[in-house]
Amino acid sequence: MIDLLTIFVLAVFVGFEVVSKVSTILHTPLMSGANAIHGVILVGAILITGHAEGGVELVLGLLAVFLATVNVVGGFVVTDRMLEMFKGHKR
Amino acid sequence: MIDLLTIFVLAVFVGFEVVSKVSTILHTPLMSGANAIHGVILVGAILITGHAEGGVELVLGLLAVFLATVNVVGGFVVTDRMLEMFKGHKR
Amino acid sequence: MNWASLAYLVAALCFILALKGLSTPRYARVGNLVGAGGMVLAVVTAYAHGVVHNGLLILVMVVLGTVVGIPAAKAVKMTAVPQMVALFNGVGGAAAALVALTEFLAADGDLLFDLATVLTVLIGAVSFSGSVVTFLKLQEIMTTRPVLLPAGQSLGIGVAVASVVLSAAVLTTSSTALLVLLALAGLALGVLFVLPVGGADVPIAISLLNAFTGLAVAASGYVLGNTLLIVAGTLVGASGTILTRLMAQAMGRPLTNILFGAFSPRPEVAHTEEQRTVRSGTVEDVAILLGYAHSVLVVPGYGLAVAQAQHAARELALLLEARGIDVSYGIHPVAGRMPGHMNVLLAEADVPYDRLKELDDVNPGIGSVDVVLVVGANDVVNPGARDDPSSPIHGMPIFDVDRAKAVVFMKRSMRPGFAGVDNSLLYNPKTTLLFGDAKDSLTKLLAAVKQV
Amino acid sequence: MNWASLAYLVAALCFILALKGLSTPRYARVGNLVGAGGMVLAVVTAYAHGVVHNGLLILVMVVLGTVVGIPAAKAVKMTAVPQMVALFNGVGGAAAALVALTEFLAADGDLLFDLATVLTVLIGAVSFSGSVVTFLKLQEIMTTRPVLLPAGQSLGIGVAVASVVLSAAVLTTSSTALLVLLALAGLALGVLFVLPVGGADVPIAISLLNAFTGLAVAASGYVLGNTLLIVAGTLVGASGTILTRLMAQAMGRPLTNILFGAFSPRPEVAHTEEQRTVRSGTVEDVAILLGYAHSVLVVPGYGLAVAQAQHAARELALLLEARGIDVSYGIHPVAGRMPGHMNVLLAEADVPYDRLKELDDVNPGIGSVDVVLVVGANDVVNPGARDDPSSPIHGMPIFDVDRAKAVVFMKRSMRPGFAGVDNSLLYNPKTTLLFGDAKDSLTKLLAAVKQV
Amino acid sequence: MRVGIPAESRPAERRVAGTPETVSTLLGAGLAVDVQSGAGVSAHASDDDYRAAGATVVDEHPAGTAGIVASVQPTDHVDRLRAGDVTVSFLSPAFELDHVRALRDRGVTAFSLDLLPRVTRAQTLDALSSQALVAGYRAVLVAAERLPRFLPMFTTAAGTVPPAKVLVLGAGVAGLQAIATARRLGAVVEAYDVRAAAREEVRSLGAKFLELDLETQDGVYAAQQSEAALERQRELIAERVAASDVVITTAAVPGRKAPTLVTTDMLKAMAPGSVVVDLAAETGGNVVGSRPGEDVRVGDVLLYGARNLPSSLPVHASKLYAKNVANLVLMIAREGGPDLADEVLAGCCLTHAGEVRHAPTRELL
Amino acid sequence: MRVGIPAESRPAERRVAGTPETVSTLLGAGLAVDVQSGAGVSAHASDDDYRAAGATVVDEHPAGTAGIVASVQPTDHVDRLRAGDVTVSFLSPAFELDHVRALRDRGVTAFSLDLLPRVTRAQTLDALSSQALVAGYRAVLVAAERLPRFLPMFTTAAGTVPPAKVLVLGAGVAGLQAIATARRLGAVVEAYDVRAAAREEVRSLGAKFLELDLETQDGVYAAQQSEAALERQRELIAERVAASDVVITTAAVPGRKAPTLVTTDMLKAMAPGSVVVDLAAETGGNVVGSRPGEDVRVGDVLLYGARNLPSSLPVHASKLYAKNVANLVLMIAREGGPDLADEVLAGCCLTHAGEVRHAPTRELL
Ligand SMILES: NC(=O)c1ccc[n+]([C@@H]2O[C@H](COP(=O)([O-])OP(=O)(O)OC[C@H]3O[C@@H](n4cnc5c(N)ncnc54)[C@H](OP(=O)(O)O)[C@@H]3O)[C@@H](O)[C@H]2O)c1
Ligand SMILES: NC(=O)c1ccc[n+]([C@@H]2O[C@H](COP(=O)([O-])OP(=O)(O)OC[C@H]3O[C@@H](n4cnc5c(N)ncnc54)[C@H](OP(=O)(O)O)[C@@H]3O)[C@@H](O)[C@H]2O)c1
Ligand SMILES: NC(=O)c1ccc[n+]([C@@H]2O[C@H](COP(=O)([O-])OP(=O)(O)OC[C@H]3O[C@@H](n4cnc5c(N)ncnc54)[C@H](O)[C@@H]3O)[C@@H](O)[C@H]2O)c1
Ligand SMILES: NC(=O)c1ccc[n+]([C@@H]2O[C@H](COP(=O)([O-])OP(=O)(O)OC[C@H]3O[C@@H](n4cnc5c(N)ncnc54)[C@H](O)[C@@H]3O)[C@@H](O)[C@H]2O)c1
Repeated sequence: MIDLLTIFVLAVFVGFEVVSKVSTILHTPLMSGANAIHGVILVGAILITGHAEGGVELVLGLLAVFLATVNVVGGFVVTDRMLEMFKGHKR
Repeated sequence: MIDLLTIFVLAVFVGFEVVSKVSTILHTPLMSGANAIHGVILVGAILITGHAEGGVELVLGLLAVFLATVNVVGGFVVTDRMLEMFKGHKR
Repeated sequence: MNWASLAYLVAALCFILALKGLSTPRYARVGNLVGAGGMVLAVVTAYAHGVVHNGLLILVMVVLGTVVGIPAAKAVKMTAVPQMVALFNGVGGAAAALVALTEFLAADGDLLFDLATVLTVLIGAVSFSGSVVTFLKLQEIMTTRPVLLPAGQSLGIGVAVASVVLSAAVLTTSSTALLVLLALAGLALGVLFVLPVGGADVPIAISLLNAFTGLAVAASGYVLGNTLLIVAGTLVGASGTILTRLMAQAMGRPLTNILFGAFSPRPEVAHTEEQRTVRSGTVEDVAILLGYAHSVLVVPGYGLAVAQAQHAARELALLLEARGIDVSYGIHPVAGRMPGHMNVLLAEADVPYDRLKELDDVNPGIGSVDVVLVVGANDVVNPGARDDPSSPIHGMPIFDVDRAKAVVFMKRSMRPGFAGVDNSLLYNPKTTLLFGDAKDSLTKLLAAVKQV
Repeated sequence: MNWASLAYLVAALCFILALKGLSTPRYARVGNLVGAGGMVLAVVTAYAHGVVHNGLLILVMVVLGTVVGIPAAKAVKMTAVPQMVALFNGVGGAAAALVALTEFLAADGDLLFDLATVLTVLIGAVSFSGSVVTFLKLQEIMTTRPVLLPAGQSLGIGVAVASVVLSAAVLTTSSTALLVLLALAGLALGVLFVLPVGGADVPIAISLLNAFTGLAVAASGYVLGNTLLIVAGTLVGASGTILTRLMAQAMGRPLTNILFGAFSPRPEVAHTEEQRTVRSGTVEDVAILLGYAHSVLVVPGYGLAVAQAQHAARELALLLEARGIDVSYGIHPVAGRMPGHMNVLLAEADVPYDRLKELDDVNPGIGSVDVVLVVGANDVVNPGARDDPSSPIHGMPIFDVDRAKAVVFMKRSMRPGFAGVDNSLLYNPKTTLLFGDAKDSLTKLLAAVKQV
Repeated sequence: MRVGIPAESRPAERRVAGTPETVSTLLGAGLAVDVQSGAGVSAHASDDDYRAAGATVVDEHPAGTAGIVASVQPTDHVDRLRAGDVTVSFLSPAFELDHVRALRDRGVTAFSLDLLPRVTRAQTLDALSSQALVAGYRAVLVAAERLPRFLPMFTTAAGTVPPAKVLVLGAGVAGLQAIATARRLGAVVEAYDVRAAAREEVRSLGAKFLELDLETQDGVYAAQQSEAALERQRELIAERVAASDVVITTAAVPGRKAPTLVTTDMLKAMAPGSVVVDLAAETGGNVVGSRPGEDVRVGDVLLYGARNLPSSLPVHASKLYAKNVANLVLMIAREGGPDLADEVLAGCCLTHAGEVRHAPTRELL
Repeated sequence: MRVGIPAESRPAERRVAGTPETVSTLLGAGLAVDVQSGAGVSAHASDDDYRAAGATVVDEHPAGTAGIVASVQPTDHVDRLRAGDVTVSFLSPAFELDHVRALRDRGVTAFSLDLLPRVTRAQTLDALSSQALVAGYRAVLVAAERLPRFLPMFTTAAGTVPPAKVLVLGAGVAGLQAIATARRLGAVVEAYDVRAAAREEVRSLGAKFLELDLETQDGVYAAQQSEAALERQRELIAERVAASDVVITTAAVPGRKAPTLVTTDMLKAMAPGSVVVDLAAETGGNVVGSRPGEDVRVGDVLLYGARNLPSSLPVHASKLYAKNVANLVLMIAREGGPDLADEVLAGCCLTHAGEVRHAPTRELL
């Protein structure tokens, strides 16, 4: 338990530090990218559905898998589109 | 085990990020401060000595406690001295 | 320790690197790809290692989700991206709530497990409904103005209290029905939270809801005992929080107003500004605009002289030139307050004469100029002089900067120039206003461009 | 989960904050204090929660360590701080090795435990002996020049191979004797590692050894199963590594040379520079020097003109003035290559006349000037003109900048000025050299001062 | 329609109202241009240059042959002008009443560039501004030439020379340009003007605005001040005049005698060798005792009364003036003849169809 | 010892070798100072000012009464000087051989400031530099005054005036100052000099160095060039001269006639109204046909031959010169009399004890 808490605390720090100097123009892409990352709930959805024994759990799980997939896939694609402006221009 | 590894990885990131923009003038104080922090081995030294049942272990443990204490105390004090130049001057 | 845990750890690493990349223009795109790579790794691992039943069904849902997600993301117009992000965020929150709910049905756990479940369900629900409302607002399916329900404040406080009570009840009883009720309360809370948020603040609300979803995912990680979910969720929660604060700062909005709109007794009256809206940017926005431009035209005016900003303008131009950007100066015949006013100043700052361009040099090719930097000029770039026969300055030749790709307007206020006539360029969607003394702004810009 | 783990977590947090604080001038001091606070918390927790036997003895050792450590840290001269840090680092490494050794004696563990032990002992030993040698070097008890043993390369490789073999042996046999042997090999390795490192590189070596100790502590955390040690050790290891790289960069030294001095076939020949040493700084050093000054005197010379750096100098002065720093310009009667050369340039950059000071205005009070910025001047600040009757420029009045508190000398090389005579000011310990084109340097300085 | 450019005949007038460049412009608009032989000689434009541009070079003054006569100074040979003929020039009507009467009596449509309303649309015709620009620049050169000191500061092995202190009174177009030029040469400049807007304008050139405890005026032009107010102003600036090495005065109130700002006593209090340039010398003078075109010694101080300074830079003064004139001529000729309903043309039309249309001049007659 | 400062008698010499300021300095060093009445009048220093500083104002030229006579031009009344008397002035020995003979014959110890070795220690005595500073500055003012165009660029509603193009030939002290002053006034400046070091020095003032395919010289002073080399230089610069509105020439080789750099044909190729200032006019001229102190028209180009330009800025030229002189006098008087073992004094001592010590001059005699 304390290990998970430690992980949590460290991850908070990493999250803070890593984005603390982002420039304004990247606010929206960064938000969108982070949004795609929390789509990792897909992993959770797959795990519970993979263990579901049918019934409500299965239905809910599958719904979760669907929704999470939309989150992941849409998130990364839309972020990439937004970032096209930074594509390979000089320097 | 995987948790400890995760902790390790996250701590590496925190360590990198936190000091990555330090200015040259702070190199030496930062080194000295970090040096004091690894004196936390004192905690380890106290723990093993606190469980030592005498003999070699006790002697080695006590030596470790002594050395680690020197590291901790000297480290923080010397860092503080170095940093006196940044003392409360304007802004 | 098994290979799956290791794979999850690698995925977590990818996510960290993704966020890091996304914070700098140069690596933003790569960062996003690294994140996607990490995600693929994580999902494949989960599927290969964690799936006992329903493998095919899961695959079908994943394919379905992909089939829905990709076209949606590809079709959306760039201007509609924020609402798309809101929607994706909402479904993520819903997924997290569902996962926790399902696990709650399937497994029994200790108090901490229940606490994590409660948090996941509540926050996920808030995030889902809140995101849906922001989507409706931005898509203009409902009004973009703050919606102030009668008794909105009491309602908000009421639902919040109900949620707390329900949470406590779930923790003590472990009742699924109560958990479902809590989810409903969360949905209501999300709606109430976002309704009073008006136009410009909505993106900030989305960012906050994004951070919420991250926290919900992290909590679900505790529920499932999955370190990857904890790390990734926490990362998003933390970075999302910081980002929300940065966004609010950049827009000059106090975060508390947005956060507690639903609970504040007398919500801020909607700003009754003029109908025409202006877009004011930050120094960083302009810096990136400049940093990625190929050609920049500086149009100095009387304000440059008043601010004595000639040296600062020159320094900025030098910096841009050093990056291979083509910089020239458009000198209008009547810029300033005496003939040759700009010449005197720019000569003082040692601007080479061959950089000085006149109306006839500039206007024909102005369409291909990436950014026009209007530094304390006003009348000399007023399209009214060209287009509006009733304007007192009609007939004066101007720099047609409204035909360039983007305009940055540096002045201190919305006040007009010498001729006292309003300037429609200020309200042009191409225009970014940078308010403040020209020298100040240029000096800050100089520092900001160096960071780009 | 118990209160001790929580306390350790808080301590870990303190260490993170300490490092963060130590990276910015403004919070460096507070950072150090926070770190010390975390340490007290950790130690008290360990004592209260983890000590079963020997409580008094431990206390005695802690008091003893304090009694030795504090006076040593207080007495040391500021110039001798690096060797002091080296010493403290060494004892820390030794402590880590001892802890692992002791635990190895006391407990049995799996392969991972053994691996961690081996790492701790080896790295701790390297760190200890390496630090002691650097101490001896810096204290000039032994020569500061690189020591190149005959057959040093083969010796280094030999000991390294022996260490690896011994490590493998310990892992397979779990033999204490072999572990002690490994410790001895580590000691030898540390000595061999540091011996070939010469003068200016020694601080970099210390930083690296510091990172090593961090890693040893982290490894000992695995040995003891203590999360705090893992986190704190890793933090130091990671930040120490980055710091080492930054330091090497700042000094323009390739890190590999230092790292592999002991193993490289033909060690770099010791630079046979002139006896007199110069100190060249980075833009950041100078920026902090300036940022914390009260009064700055700019002495421009011909180099300012060559670099056409007048505008940049003016911008820097304005920035400093905006921070309440008193900036004036010392205009020497023969600076440049024509009478009034500096006047022309500074007027172009719009430097107010009342900031221009002559010899007689400046020299009487120069002792209280915090920083003199010599921008492309040389002869006009050459103390030889005042002190050395044999100098061809003897008798020319100069700015006595060697009497100011600190001097920053901007030029491109060590070449002399117009008169072709060497300038002892370059070798003055007060002087920091900033090599490069004056305009370049000033522009970078401008950016750097903004960061301070 | 035919435009005539005469050679200027008044003494020391070296400008010309048309250049080869503007001749091309006018021809391009379908007008014909006669240029009197030798018209451009002082401005370094030869008859051949004009011919190359397409003008007809004529020996006689074009009055009576051209429909529009454009000159710098009031046209000679008014007696040859026909009713309906148009003249364009600086007329300074207040000082040329006889000339105005003659124009009126002959039914000439006379435009005077010094009456041009200063609206945005008229900026390209604004010859007062373009010539004031020249005058302001020259005023500083004239002063620098006469000053036995440096304007800029020099720190040298033979001692330090302090920068000269220049005071500019009146910060209209000429004053501002004088400020800019003196600053370029390294002088320390301060300036004063009664108009409130001048404060910021002076500062926008990096000079110091002299803050006097006096009422300021709004508006684009200064209004006539009471003698008491002027007296108070003189008192307040006396000390600054004494502290200056160079004083340049440009104060004017349109249509009136220039205000007297500097007295002989004030001059005498200046350091020996100081120089004063009075740009208003021709319209009454800002400095007591200034005589147009002459250097007057007042004690150890040199007082120069400016006389037609723009003429001393004939090439560029003509270039700018001719451009203004061409723009005005194009406006006049646009519909075959002047549209006096147009605010700009109406504003600068002095006489038309036997009438004096400019009210202040009509009153003077 | 007594120092005498005469009033200068040569025509158009307005400087003076001592100012009230330097009088104080000399008195402070224990010397006495006689100033001839009216000596400072052109430099705006009155007899009263000198008296206030502590000098004795005398009616007669101080030759024969003062032990050291310090003047700008070679001293008058050599016949009154006594053996062992010291004179300090610009002697231009190559042009004043009779005067040198007289000094030698009377056993006078004569120091000439134009022979001063340019070592670091002598910088405070370096009157060549201080007066070249004045000349360079004035040269630009003189040119600007005569130019019928603006030097700076102006973008105005009446069209754009391009900046004037100024070419400076010879980038010694005067040339560099001319470059700086012209740049201040907004001109586009390019310059050429035979010395290699000049390239960087010219650029250090923000001007363009004219790269010619010619050999460059090292050293502080230019050496005499062959006529072939000069011919080649003229060929190469012809095109740049034609493209310039103003040319300022300052080329000199110490002790020699100035090199001829600009021919009449080159002048004729310039745009009408262009101005050329020849700072070397008094030492043979860099421009063919230049006459010291006169404006010569060559076609439509104005050629001004400079004559004693420093005198046209008498206050500051005197201030700097007097300071140089005072420093030299102090050095001479330090041990009661000149120490001719000192490298600096030896270098600028022309005659002493009946001998001409300056070799090149001795050869000319
Ligand atoms: N050139 C001439 O000969 C002449 C002579 C007389 C009149 N004019 C007239 O002057 C006008 C010139 O046009 P223009 O575009 O140069 O000037 P403008 O139209 O007067 O506009 C100047 C702008 O600069 C801004 N400003 C003032 N101080 C500033 C500061 N410190 N920092 C940043 N911005 C500042 C003002 O806005 P904020 O107040 O919001 O900052 C203002 O909108 C024309 O209308 C022209 O007809 C020209
Ligand atoms: N003022 C006069 O009238 C006059 C006339 C003739 C001679 N002098 C003589 O000139 C000297 C003037 O003294 P000073 O101190 O001004 O100049 P200086 O002694 O000549 O030194 C100039 C320094 O600037 C450096 N430098 C050159 N270009 C640079 C660039 N682009 N960026 C940075 N640094 C640059 C050079 O070092 P690096 O090459 O290492 O960069 C050099 O050491 C005196 O000896 C004086 O006697 C003066
Ligand atoms: N609209 C335009 O495009 C345009 C173009 C050029 C000039 N202008 C404006 O025209 C105005 C006048 O310019 P001008 O050069 O023709 O002016 P001017 O020649 O009529 O007068 C010169 C200056 O003298 C000042 N003055 C009068 N009495 C004074 C006194 N007692 N003390 C001190 N100063 C005194 C005036 O205020 C004026 O600034 C200015 O405001 C200028 O900005 C406008
Ligand atoms: N040591 C000192 O302190 C000190 C002080 C002042 C000047 N100086 C040096 O003295 C030198 C001469 O200065 P000066 O002003 O007395 O020189 P000067 O008057 O003797 O000559 C003027 C310039 O003309 C140049 N010149 C000669 N022939 C030329 C040709 N054919 N074409 C083009 N240019 C030609 C010379 O190179 C010189 O630069 C300079 O190098 C200067 O730096 C040194």
